[in-house]
Amino acid sequence: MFSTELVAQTAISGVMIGVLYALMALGITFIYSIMRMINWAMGEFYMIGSYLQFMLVAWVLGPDLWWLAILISTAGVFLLGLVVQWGLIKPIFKKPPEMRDDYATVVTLALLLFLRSIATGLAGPNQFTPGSTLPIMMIGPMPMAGARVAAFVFALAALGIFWAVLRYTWYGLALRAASQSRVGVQTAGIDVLSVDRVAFGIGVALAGLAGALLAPVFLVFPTNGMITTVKGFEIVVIGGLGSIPGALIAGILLGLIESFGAAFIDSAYQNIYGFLLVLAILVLRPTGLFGERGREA
Amino acid sequence: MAVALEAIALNKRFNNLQASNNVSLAVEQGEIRGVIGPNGAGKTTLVNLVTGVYKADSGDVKLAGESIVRCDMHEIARRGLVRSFQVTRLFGSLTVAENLRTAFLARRPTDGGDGGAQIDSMLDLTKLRPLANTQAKKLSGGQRALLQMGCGFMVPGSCYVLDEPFSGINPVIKDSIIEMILDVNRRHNATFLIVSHEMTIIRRLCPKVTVMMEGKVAAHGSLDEVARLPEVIAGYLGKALE
Amino acid sequence: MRKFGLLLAAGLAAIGVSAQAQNIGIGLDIPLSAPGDAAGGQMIRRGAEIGIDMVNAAGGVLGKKLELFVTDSQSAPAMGVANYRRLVGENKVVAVTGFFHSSVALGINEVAKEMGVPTLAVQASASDITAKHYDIAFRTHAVDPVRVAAWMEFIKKKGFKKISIIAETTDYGIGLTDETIAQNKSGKAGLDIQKITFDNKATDFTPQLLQIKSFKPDLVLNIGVGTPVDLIMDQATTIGLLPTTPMLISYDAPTRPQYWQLHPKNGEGIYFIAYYSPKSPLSDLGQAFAKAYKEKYKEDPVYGALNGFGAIEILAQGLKAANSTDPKALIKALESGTFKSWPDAPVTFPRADGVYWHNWVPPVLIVHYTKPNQDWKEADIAVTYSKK
Amino acid sequence: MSAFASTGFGRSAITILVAAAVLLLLPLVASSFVLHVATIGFYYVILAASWNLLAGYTGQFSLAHHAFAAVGAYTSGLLGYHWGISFWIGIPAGVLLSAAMGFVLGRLVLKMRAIYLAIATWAFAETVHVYLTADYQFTRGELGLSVKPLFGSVDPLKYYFLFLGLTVVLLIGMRALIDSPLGYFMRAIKDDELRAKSLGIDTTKVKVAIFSLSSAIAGLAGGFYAHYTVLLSPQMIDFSEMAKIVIMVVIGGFGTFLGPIIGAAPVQVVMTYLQSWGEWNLAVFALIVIVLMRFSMEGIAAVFTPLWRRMWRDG
Repeated sequence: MFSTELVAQTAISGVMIGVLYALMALGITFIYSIMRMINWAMGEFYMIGSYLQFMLVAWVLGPDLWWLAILISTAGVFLLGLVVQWGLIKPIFKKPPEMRDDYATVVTLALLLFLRSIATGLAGPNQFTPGSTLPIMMIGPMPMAGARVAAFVFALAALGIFWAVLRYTWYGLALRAASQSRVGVQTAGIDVLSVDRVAFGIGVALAGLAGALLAPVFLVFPTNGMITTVKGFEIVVIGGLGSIPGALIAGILLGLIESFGAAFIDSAYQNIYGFLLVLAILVLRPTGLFGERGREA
Repeated sequence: MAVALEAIALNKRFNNLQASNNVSLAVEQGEIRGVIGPNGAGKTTLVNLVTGVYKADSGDVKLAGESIVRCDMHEIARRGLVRSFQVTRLFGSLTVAENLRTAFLARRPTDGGDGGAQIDSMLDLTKLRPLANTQAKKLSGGQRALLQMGCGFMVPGSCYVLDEPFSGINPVIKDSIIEMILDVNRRHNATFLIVSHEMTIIRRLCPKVTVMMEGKVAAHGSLDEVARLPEVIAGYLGKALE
Repeated sequence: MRKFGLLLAAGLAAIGVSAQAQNIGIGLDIPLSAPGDAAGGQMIRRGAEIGIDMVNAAGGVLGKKLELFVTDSQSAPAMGVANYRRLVGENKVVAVTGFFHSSVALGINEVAKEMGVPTLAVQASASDITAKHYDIAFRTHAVDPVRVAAWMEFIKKKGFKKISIIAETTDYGIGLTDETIAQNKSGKAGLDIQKITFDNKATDFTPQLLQIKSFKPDLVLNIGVGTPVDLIMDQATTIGLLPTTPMLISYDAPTRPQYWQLHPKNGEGIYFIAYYSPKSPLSDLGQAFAKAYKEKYKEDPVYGALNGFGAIEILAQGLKAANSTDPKALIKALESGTFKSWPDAPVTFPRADGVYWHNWVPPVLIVHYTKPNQDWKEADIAVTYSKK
Repeated sequence: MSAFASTGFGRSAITILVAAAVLLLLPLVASSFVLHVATIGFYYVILAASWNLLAGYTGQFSLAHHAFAAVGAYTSGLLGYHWGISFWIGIPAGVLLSAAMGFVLGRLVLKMRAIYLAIATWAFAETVHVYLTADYQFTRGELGLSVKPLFGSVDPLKYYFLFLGLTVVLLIGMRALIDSPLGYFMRAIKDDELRAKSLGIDTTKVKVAIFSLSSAIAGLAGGFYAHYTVLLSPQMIDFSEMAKIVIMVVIGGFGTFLGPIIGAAPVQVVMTYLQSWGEWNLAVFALIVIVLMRFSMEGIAAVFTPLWRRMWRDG
C-alpha cells in the first residue's frame, strides 16, 4: 500500500493541485491588501470564468484555440470586475470606515447568492465541459490530464507575471503603495478609487483565470467555484494575507496535506485536514506563515 | 519622598531600530515631570513601554515600588497608572457621557456607584455638558482632547502618563487641561509624566524635565539647567527654543 | 411600536388566508437550487407537469382538475418540512410527491405522520423512508438491497473477484457500500472488497483513485451522486484506471442528456444502474407519456421524469378509487388497490415487511454503453433484476 | 431625568412586552403554516440578536454562529437518539457544550484582526460541518438525525408560544446586558480595543465571555429548534445559513439593539414566500439585499430610530 510509486504520485498530484489553488488565494489576498476587504463572491467569478471558457471553446473558437479562450475569458472577468467594483464596491468606500468591513461582507455575500442563482436559472443545473484535445502526459511516474498540466503551467506563468508587474512597473508601485497606506497614495496624487477598481478587476480576473483553466478538469456548473474558494481562504490564512510567496507555498502545502491525508489516513476526511491546518496555524502564528505582524498603537 | 514611577534600564528594539536604549528614570510621588526631545527620540516608545502597550526586551518598570513590566495594559491601568494618547483615542460611536461612563466603569472603585455624580461634575469641568449626548466622533479636536483627559480623571489614579496632551488644540482648551492637571495634582498628590513639545507649558508645569535623544536619556534637570547643556542644545533645544 | 406589532399580525394573518382552491392540489417537493441536485429535481418536475396535463385532458379526477404546487427543498430537511406544512396548510394538497434527497423525505415523513397527508417518494432511496412503517409513507423507487442484489448478480455473471468501491460519505454512498459488504457475506460470494470513501464536496479524487489503481480491482463501483460521478470517471481515465478496468455507476446519471457531452472519449464501456430502458416494455400510459415528453422537450424521457409522471398517475387513480380527497381514504385506496404506471407491470403498495412496506420497486437494469456516443436507448442491458 | 440614566432598558423592555402581548394573539387569526414560519422566525431572531452581541457590539465578526446552534441541536439530538436521554438534560448539555466550545474558539481567535477572525471561525464551522457529515455512524450524516418532538407533537401552536417566550426572555436579557457595564465594555472594545485596555478594561475576559455567552444562546436556540424540526441535518451548518444571519442583522441595523429583531422577520418571510420563484428565489432575494445595501446602508433600524425617539418624547 505504501509503495514508493504511490508516494511519489501522491506528492506530484498534491503539488499540481496546490499551485492551482494558490491562484485563487492570490486573488483574495490581492484584493484584501489593496482594499482591506474580503470578497466572498470570489468563487462566483471563478464560475463565470469557467462558463466563459466553455462558451468560447464550444461555440466560438473550437477546442484547439483553448489558450486564446483562456485569455479572453480572463479579460471578460476582469471587465466584469470593473463593473461590479464601480456599481457595488465603490459606494462602500464613501461611507465611514468603521462600517466598511461589514457592508462589504454583506454585499459580496449577496452577490454570491445572486450570481449563483442567475447561473442556475440561465444555464440550468447541468454540468458542461469545454473539452480538451491535449493528450495525457507523464509527469515522472504520474499520468496527468493534458488540461491539468496546461493549467499548472499557465498558473505558474500568471503568478510570475503578476509578481513581475507588481515588482517592476510603475503601476505595480502604485498598487504596492496603496497596500501600504491608502491615505499616503492619495496625497501622492494617485486616485485611490481608480487603483481600487483595477485591483478588484485583477483580483477577480485571477479567479476567472483559475475557472477558465480548470473548466475542463473540474467541469462547469453553477456551484463549481465553491470548493476552490474554500481552498483559497484556507491558503490565505496559512500563507498570510498579502503575501505572494506565502500564497504559493501555502497552496502547495495544502495540496500535499490533502493528497497525503486522503491517500494514507482516511479519504473521507480529506476536506478536514486543511481546516485543521488552518486552525493550527492561526493558534501558532495568528498572521499566517508569511503575514506581516502589525505594530499596535 | 517616595518614588511613584520608575523605569529601569528599558530596552526595546524594532527590527533595526533601537527605539529604547537603556532608559532609566524615576518620578517622585506628586511630581509633574516633563519629557522632551526631538521627534524619534523614543518618547512615545517610553510611554508605551511604561504602560504595557509594548513588552520591553529587557529592563523593569515599577509603580509605587512594585514591578509592572509583566502586567497587561489593563492591569497597569487598574493599579492606577493612567495614560493618554498622542493621537486622541476615544470610543467614537459612544456619546460623550458614555465615554465618561465607560472610563468610570473600567476602573470603578470598590465603593462603586454608577458614576452618575462623577460624570456630572466632569461634564461641568470639561464644559462638555451641551455635547453630553453627542457621539465622540463628531467632536472637534480640542473637545476630543478634553474628553480624553476627562476620561482619565474619572477615577482618580496615582500616576498619569500623558503623551503630547497639548498638540494641535487652541489656547483656551490648553488652559483648561493645564487647570485639570494642576487640580488633580494638588488634590490627590498625583504624579504626572508629560511628553510635550510645548516649552512654555512644560516650563509652567514641570520643575524637572528629562531629555531624550536617539532612544537614550540625555539629561535630567530643570528646563533651564538642561537648556544649558551643549549636547542638548546641539541635538535639540538649540532649534526648538528659538 | 404597538401599531407596528398590529400591522405585523394583520399582515401575517392576511398571508395565512389563501383562496379556497377549486382544484385538487398535489404537492411536488424537489430540489431546484443548490446545494440540492437541481438537475434531478428538474426531471421529476417535467414528468409530473406532463402527468397533470394528461390527467386533466382526460377529464380530471372526481369532476375536478388536478393542480400541481411545486416547492424547492434545496436538499435541506428543514426547508422540506416547511414546504410540506405550507403545501398542506395553505395549498390544501391531498398528497405530496417528488423527493430526491432521502434526508428531506425522512424529515417530511416525521411531520407528515402527524399531519396525515400522504407522501409518495419517487427517487429517494434510504431504507428508513418506508422501513419505519408510517401510514403516510409511500415510495416507487429501488431501495438499496435491490440495487445491490442487481450488481451482485452482475458481478457473479462476469466472474469478478476484486471489487473497489469509491463511495461518498452520505447515507447513500455508505448505505450501498455496507449493503454490498453484507450481501457479499450473506451470499458467500467471496469477493475481495476495497472500500474508499470521499467527501461529496471534493473535486480532486486522484489520491483515492491512485489507491484503487494499486489494488488492481476487476471492477470499480462508482457510488457518487452528481458532479463527483463525472470527475471520478475523468480522473480515473487520466491515471489509466479507465478504460482497462470496468466501472459501474450506481444510478442512471449516464442517461442524462449531458453525458456524452461530458465524456466523449471515456463514456464508452461504462456500466450503470438504470430503472428504465426503451428496450423494457412500457404500458400504454407510459407510451403516451413518452410521446408527449418527446414533443415537448425534443429528447427521450429518463427515469426521473417517468417516475414523476407515474406518481401523478398513481395518485390520480388512487383518488378515483377512494372516491374522496380525504387523506385517510386515499391512503386506504393506495394500500388496497392495483395501479397502472409507466412500466408494463402492476403497481401495488402492500403493508409488506421491512423496507418493502408501501414500496413498489421498479425492475433494476444494469446497462452497458458499448459504443461512443451511443444513445442510451440502444445500450446493452447486461442484467435485468426484479425483486422476487 | 439625566440623559445617561439607563432608561433605554425600560423603554425596550416595555416595547418588547407590548409586542409580545400582540403576538400572543396571532394564533387567533393565523394558519398553522404562518405559525410555523413565525416560530422559525423567532429562532432566527434569537440567532441574529445573539450574533449581533458578538459582531455588532463587540466587533468580533464570527462566521461560526450557525455552527454553535448546530452544536446545541445535535448534542440534545444525539443524547436522545443514542441513549434516550430527555431534552431536560439534552438542551442544557447542548448549551454547556456550545458555551465551552465558544470559550475555546473565543480564546483561539482572541488576538486576530477582523479578517483572520472571520476566516478562522468559518474554518471552525466548516470543520464541524464536515465532521457531522463524515462521522455518519454516530451523527447519521446527511441522512439526518431523528429527534423527538418536545411536546410529543409537531403542531406549531405550542412551539410558537415557547419560542415567543424564549425570544422575549432572551431579548430582555440581552438588552439588560447591553446596558450593564459589560455592555459598555463591549462597545468600547469594538470602537478601540487599545483604548479600552488603557482604561483598565480586561478586554480578553470581555471578548471571551461574550463569545461564550452568544454561543450558549445559539446553542439554546438550536436545542429547542432540534426538538421542533425533529430531523437534524448537516445543512444546519451550510454557509448560506450564516449568510442569512449576517444579512438579517445588517439589513435590520448592525450593532443596534432593534436591528436583528426587525431584520430577521422580513428576511424570513421574504425567503419563505419567494419559494414560488423556484430556482430564481435566491436571485430575487439577493437583489433585494444588494439594492437595500446600495441605497441605505444603515439598515431598517435607521428608519425606525427617529420614529422611536419621537414616540417616547411625545408620550
